[in-house]
Amino acid sequence: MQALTNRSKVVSNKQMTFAEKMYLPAILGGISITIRHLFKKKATVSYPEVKREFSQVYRGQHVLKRDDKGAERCTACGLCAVSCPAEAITMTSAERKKGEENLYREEKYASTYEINMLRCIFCGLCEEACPKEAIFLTDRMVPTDFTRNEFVYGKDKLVEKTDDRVDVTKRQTKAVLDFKKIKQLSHNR
Amino acid sequence: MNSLYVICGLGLISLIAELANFKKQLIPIFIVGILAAIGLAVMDWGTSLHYFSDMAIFDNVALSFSILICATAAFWFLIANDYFHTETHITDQAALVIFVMAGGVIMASFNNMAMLFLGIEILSLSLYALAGSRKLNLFSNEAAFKYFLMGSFATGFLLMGIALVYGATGQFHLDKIAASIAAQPELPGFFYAGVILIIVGMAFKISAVPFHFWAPDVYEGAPTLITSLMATVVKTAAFAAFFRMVWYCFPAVEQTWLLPLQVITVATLVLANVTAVFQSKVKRMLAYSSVGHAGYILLALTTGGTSSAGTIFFYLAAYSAATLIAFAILNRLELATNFAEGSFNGLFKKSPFLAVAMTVSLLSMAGIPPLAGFFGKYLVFVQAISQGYVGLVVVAVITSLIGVYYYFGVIISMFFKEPAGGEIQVSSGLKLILSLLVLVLLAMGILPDLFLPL
Amino acid sequence: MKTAQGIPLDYYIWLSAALFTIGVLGVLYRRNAIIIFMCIELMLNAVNLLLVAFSNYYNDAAGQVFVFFIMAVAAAEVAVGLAILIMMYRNTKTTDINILNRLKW
Amino acid sequence: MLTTFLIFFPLLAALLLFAFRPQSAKAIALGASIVEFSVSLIGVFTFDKTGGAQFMVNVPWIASAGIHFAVGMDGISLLLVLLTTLLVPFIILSSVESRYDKPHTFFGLILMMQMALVGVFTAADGFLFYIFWELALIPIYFICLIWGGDNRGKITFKFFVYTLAGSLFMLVALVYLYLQTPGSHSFDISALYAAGKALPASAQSIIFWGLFVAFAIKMPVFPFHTWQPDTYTVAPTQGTMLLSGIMLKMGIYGVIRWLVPVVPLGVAEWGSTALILSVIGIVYASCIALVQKDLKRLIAYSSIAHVGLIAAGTFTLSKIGIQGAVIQMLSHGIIVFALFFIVDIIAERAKTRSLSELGGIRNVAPILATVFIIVMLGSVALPLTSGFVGEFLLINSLVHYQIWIGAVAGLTMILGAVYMLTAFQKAMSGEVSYLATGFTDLTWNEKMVLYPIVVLIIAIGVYPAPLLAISEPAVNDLLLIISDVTAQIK
Amino acid sequence: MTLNLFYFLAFLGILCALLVVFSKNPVHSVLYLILTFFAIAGHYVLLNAQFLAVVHVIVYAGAIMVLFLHVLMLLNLNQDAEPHKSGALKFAAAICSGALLIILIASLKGTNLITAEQTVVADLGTVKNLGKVLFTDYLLPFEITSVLLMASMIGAVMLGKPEKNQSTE
Amino acid sequence: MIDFLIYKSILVLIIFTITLVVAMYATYGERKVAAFLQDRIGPNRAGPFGILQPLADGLKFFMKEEIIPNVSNKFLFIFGPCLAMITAMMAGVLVPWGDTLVIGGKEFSLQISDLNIGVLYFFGVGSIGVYGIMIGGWASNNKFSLLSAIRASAQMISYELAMGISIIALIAVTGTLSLKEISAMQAGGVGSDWNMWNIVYHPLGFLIFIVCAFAECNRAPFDLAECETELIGGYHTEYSSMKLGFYLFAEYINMFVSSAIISTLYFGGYNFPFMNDLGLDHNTITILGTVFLFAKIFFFIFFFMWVRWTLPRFRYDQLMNLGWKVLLPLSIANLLVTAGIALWLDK
Repeated sequence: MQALTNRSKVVSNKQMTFAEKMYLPAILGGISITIRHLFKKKATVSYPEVKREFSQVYRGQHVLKRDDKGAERCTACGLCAVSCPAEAITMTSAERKKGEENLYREEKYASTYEINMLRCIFCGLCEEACPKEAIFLTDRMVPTDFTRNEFVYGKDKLVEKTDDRVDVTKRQTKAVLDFKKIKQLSHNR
Repeated sequence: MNSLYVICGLGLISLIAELANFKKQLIPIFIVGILAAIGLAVMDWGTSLHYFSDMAIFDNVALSFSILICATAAFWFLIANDYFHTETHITDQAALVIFVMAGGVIMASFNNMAMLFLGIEILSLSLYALAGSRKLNLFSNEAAFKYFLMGSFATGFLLMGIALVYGATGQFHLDKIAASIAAQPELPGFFYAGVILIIVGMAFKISAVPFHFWAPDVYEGAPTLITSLMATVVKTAAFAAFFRMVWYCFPAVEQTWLLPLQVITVATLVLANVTAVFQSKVKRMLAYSSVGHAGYILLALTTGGTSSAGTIFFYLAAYSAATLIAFAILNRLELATNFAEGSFNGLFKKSPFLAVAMTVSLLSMAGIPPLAGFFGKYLVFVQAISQGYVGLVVVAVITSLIGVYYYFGVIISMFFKEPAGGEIQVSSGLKLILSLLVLVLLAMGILPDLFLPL
Repeated sequence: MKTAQGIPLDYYIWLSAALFTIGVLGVLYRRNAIIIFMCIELMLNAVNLLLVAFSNYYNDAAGQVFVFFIMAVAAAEVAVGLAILIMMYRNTKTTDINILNRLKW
Repeated sequence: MLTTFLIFFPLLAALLLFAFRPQSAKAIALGASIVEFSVSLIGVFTFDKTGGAQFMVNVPWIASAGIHFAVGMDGISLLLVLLTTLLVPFIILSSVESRYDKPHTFFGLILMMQMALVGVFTAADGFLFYIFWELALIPIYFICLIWGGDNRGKITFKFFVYTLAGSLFMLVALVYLYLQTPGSHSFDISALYAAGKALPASAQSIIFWGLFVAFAIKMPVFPFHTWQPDTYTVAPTQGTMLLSGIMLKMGIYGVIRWLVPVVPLGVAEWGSTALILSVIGIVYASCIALVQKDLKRLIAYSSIAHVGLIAAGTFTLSKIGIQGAVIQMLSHGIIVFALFFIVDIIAERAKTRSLSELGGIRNVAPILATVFIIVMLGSVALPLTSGFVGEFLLINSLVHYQIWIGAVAGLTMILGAVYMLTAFQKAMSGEVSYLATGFTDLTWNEKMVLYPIVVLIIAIGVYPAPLLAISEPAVNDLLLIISDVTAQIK
Repeated sequence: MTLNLFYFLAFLGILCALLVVFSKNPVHSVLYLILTFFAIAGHYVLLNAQFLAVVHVIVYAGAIMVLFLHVLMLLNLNQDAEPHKSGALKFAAAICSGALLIILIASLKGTNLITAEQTVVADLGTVKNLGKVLFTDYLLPFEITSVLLMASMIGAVMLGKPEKNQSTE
Repeated sequence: MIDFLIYKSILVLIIFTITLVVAMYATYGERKVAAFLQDRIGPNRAGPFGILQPLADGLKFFMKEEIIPNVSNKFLFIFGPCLAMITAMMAGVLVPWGDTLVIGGKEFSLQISDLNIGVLYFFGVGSIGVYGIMIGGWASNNKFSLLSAIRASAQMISYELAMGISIIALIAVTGTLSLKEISAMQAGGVGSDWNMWNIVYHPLGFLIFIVCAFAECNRAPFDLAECETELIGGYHTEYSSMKLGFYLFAEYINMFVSSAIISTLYFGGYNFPFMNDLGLDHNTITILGTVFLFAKIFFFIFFFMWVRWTLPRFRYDQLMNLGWKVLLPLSIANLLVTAGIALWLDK
């Protein structure tokens, strides 16, 4: 059979030699390995005091972005909910009333928008599906809590505060945007 | 002593055989080894050597019983040859049998209670395991278990007796105990209790009534060949030990144990023989008959004093030969008929050779001249009468008549009843061995002088 | 009539007789094979105690040496005995000795 | 040497038969027995009629126990050996080979039996006597067990246990005597005689019973006879012939050789009891014989009666009595053999032995009837038959002993005549029974057996003197040994 | 002091021994037996046989009773599965052993032993002393013990091995 | 007499305390070592470097709810951990923690008791140590606990043999069973007294002994009795609070005592090289010796942990095979060879 990867090793079932059967060299080898680790640099990060850097594409808690004017980008199209493999996202849409133009970018908006963080698997598909660049996964961590209900995040927790914008530029590189463009085009075709 | 070394060596060889894979040659090696042991014992004849600060004394009595044990075992191995080809744990069992022999030889030659104790235990422990060697058979399990419990229980008594005797005399050596007894004007009361306890313990081992109740079950339950081993080698060893114990160690306090022993003798003779009559299974009948024969030997033991060794020897030899034949045939029949009841029915038609051999064996056990068994009984009776125990002899005569009754039950069924199943093939090897044993029985009956070394 | 420590020898004899008897009682009284077996061990121990007491009394090490042999044998016996017991249990699922009456007394 | 040959030749022949299983077993056995007979005849002719025990062989056997292979013959022994060697060929001849499967075993056993019987009659060592005594039991046991009639298992077993029980007590008694012999003990017959005589009367009585029971069972004397009729009935005819013809005599021989001289005081004490038992046996057996329906059984009971008479005669301890016993043993052996043979012939042809079903055989088989009546008359002791000589001497001795015992014993002749003739009448005369149809007369083979017997019966009856002469010195010796005791009694 | 100790140990030993017999639960019996063994070990120490005491503990408490416990647990006999034994039998057992006790005690009356020279050897129970006796006078039994152990080992192994052809029988 | 008692009581008290403290910190050490060997830091929150962690643990054990299963055998359930603890503590009696101290002209031995059968005593106590596990496991009335108890007993018996025989080889050469004397025989090690430590003479014996010691302490890779993957927690599945603490404690005490015995038997005990060449007075040497002994002990405790985090656990059959088919024959061979050489040299 052809090997699927080049990582597979051929296991030999040959009889062990006497020296091998004694296992002593192997044990000594093991012991020396562990003792070497004793002196290795420790991998532990003392968390509250020291924090670890996240990678660029780290997917943490979601954010619902506002546009530059401070209006919510989300139009409650539901694509994120559809794309969510964990079915963590629910929303209800509402029509924009007069005088709310500065609050919502378009005519339709999500009156409620909930993500169940216990269900969410942080796959980022919602982010990818969003045609309006409204939802993003950030490098913030979902804090712990004591009750289950607390983990159903509503708009109060998701929508970015106007005074505390979340920077998602790292996630909006040209490549990403291009990719999304192509997808849109192909979809429209 | 040299023969003991050889025997122990054989045990080791048996274990090596498992490793080095020469199981096929095991039996011939054993036979040669045992013959060598016998030869070594014969070479020591008359020397009465003491070994290891008098732990073991190989005088003529010890040697003759050792030879008997070896010879019986040799025949046993020959008979068991087929058995060893079919069973699974060959080397284990063979080694255990060898150890039984070793224990027997130790019991025949001990001069120290420790040796006796160890000898008995080597013998017994091996037998416990052998009795249970048919592991999936409930009877075998049960036999092993009963034998084990009873054996250990008896050992407890024996040890208590030894401890008490030690307390009274401060010695473990037989001769020194005897000397101490002679030196002390008044022995403490517990000394006598100790003697009685020792007797009780030994009576368990030789399965004398009323300490016999384990014997029939065990004999019946154990694999037939193992039963034959128990009935021959073990009995020989036990009696050799018993003889040494009472006549080398306690002759001076004869009045303590002789009467109880005689009561035991009578009880054994009567109860065993009477109960044997009511047995439907041949194996069980043989078991009771074995107990009964213990009675005759006890009779010789109690009436003969130190000179009874010869009689005991002869009786045991005769009995062993006959028993080996009987059990060998029983074993053959069990194999052929798959443990069916009444396998002896019409044996004369199925296999005349086996029937005749069995008849000779049974006749010998029943004490019909000119076979060995008769002469054995005759010697016992002569000895008892010459010591004035005519009453005991009359009891023995009556019980041996009862014995005739049940032995002839088998003979009648062999010659008279209608057979079930076809002919039984007997291998020429078995035929040869059985013929040899029959010849031994005849020779012992016709020329008993040759077999009376003591 | 006293041991080297000043305890009357009789006391030891009585004690060990009592233990021995309790062992015998146990063997006769109980049905559970393991307990019977343990009672046999108790009997052996009574004997050991007696031997040691006498050995002390006589200033004779042989008594104690004998105890060694008894211990060795007891250990061996236990090994074989328990093996038999387990073998039996595998087949019968019980250690009640009364189940063992297919072979009649 | 002669004795040794007589003992071991049949054994050899028997072993050959066992080992080689020849086709013509009967012929070989017959040949062997004829050789044996001829040799015994040589014995008879070379026998010194005035001397005591002859043809002695005495070699140590089990030296440590003082046991010798000592055999020899005096007059009594010689006559009984002669009887044995004479009857065995006839017995073999009388057998119909086809009736027995494994003929080599059958004839081998008969020859073994002969060996043991000769041994018993010639043994001069107590232990040897016992061995032969027991040895005689085994072949006949197997003959009965293997070839016997219905229910043979139980009956032969009863027979075996009875006789063995007796002989074991005999063994105890012999051993006891043996231990009384001086020095390193000996089983030699004379030593035993001496030892026995030296014992006090009480001990002798015990030994007497030990020995007597064995002999009494063998004979059998009332009340030890219960095994006998059944066994005779169930045994194959040849077995019955052996049993009645020869084995019975073992008991009487035992009394003469091993009881009376060994414990004379015991005999003096209890001999009369034994005698009375014998006489009771005579009457009892005769009475029972009267009502028997089975011909073979009838003869069995008649045999008890006859043996009772012989035993009674022996216990008179008189010369006539013992002489009579010897002669009567011979005669009874021959006659009873012939009777059983005839019964066998009848049973063979009519398929029954029941008297009520038989009848009229005389009409279809006159020769048989003739022979039967001659033999029967011999049995009821008609003068000029062999039976008469013996019975006359015996009853004579009894009358001398005590007149009324003689009278009672004399009844036996009358009763015997009654049941025998009734039987003859029922079987032979009268209407021809349906069973007797197709009944053929004696064959050539049967004639070969019966004619010499008839001749013998008459010959002994007419001229018994040579036989008496042979046994006389032996009887005299015997009486000499016990003379002081008998003198005491008188 | 020593006498009081003796009384205590004797009391403990007998009490526990009785409890071994009369405990309903086999595991309790085992534990009581262990206690009895410790009491006996105490007696050994009292009798100046320290070595023996320790060996006793090792062999009996440490090995034999562990085996018992092992088997009890292996066979899961912690419930008292023991069926009722008829009263008559129990009574008979009690009578028998009572008689034995009485006989033993009675035979102890008038104990008069040969008075050994009472030179107290304090180190009687030392390893050295025992070893000397064991390896000189009792050498043969010692060697024979090896045969015994061998036999028992083979026996136990043979019985313990599972049968290969389970279906044949 | 009174003096003696007071002195002994004080000694007992000290050793008792030390044992407990060492055991306590062994738990800490275990976690620390484990962390380090896995490139972690380990407990570091309670006190500096987490040094108060054992106290916190202890507090937690005491504060936790006592849970005794309803169907368990109450007495034995409580008795089990106690027994484990007691037997663990008992073994410390014999270890010579140091040579004698001379105070006011009086000699005080730093050993509680010098039995002339010391090694055997250790052995005996070790052999009854298993009862704690067995009783606890059985009394829990839990299948896993029971299985664990069975395993523990079988394991203990199997490894005791090899251990005993390996010790006998040692004793055959030293000629004494007293730990004190065995220590004294190794005085110096290297230096003016050219007494080699026993490890030099008995390398194989040491190897066997230490393997068996691992098994007797139920330490990995022989911790089948408590292997969580198969038996949840083994014999202490049902245990909580301080009773569990006792079991854990007993394990660490055992480890401590085993290390002490190993150090004493094979590594010279309280002796250290050049001890008599430094020209120090007796008391100083004694105290230094004790320090050295503890250093050795700590090394072995570390070794225990080291091995635990290196080697995987055995399978049950492997465990038995190792015990019966490897260690036992090896130890017998070792005994024979040692005895043979001893005899040869003696001649």
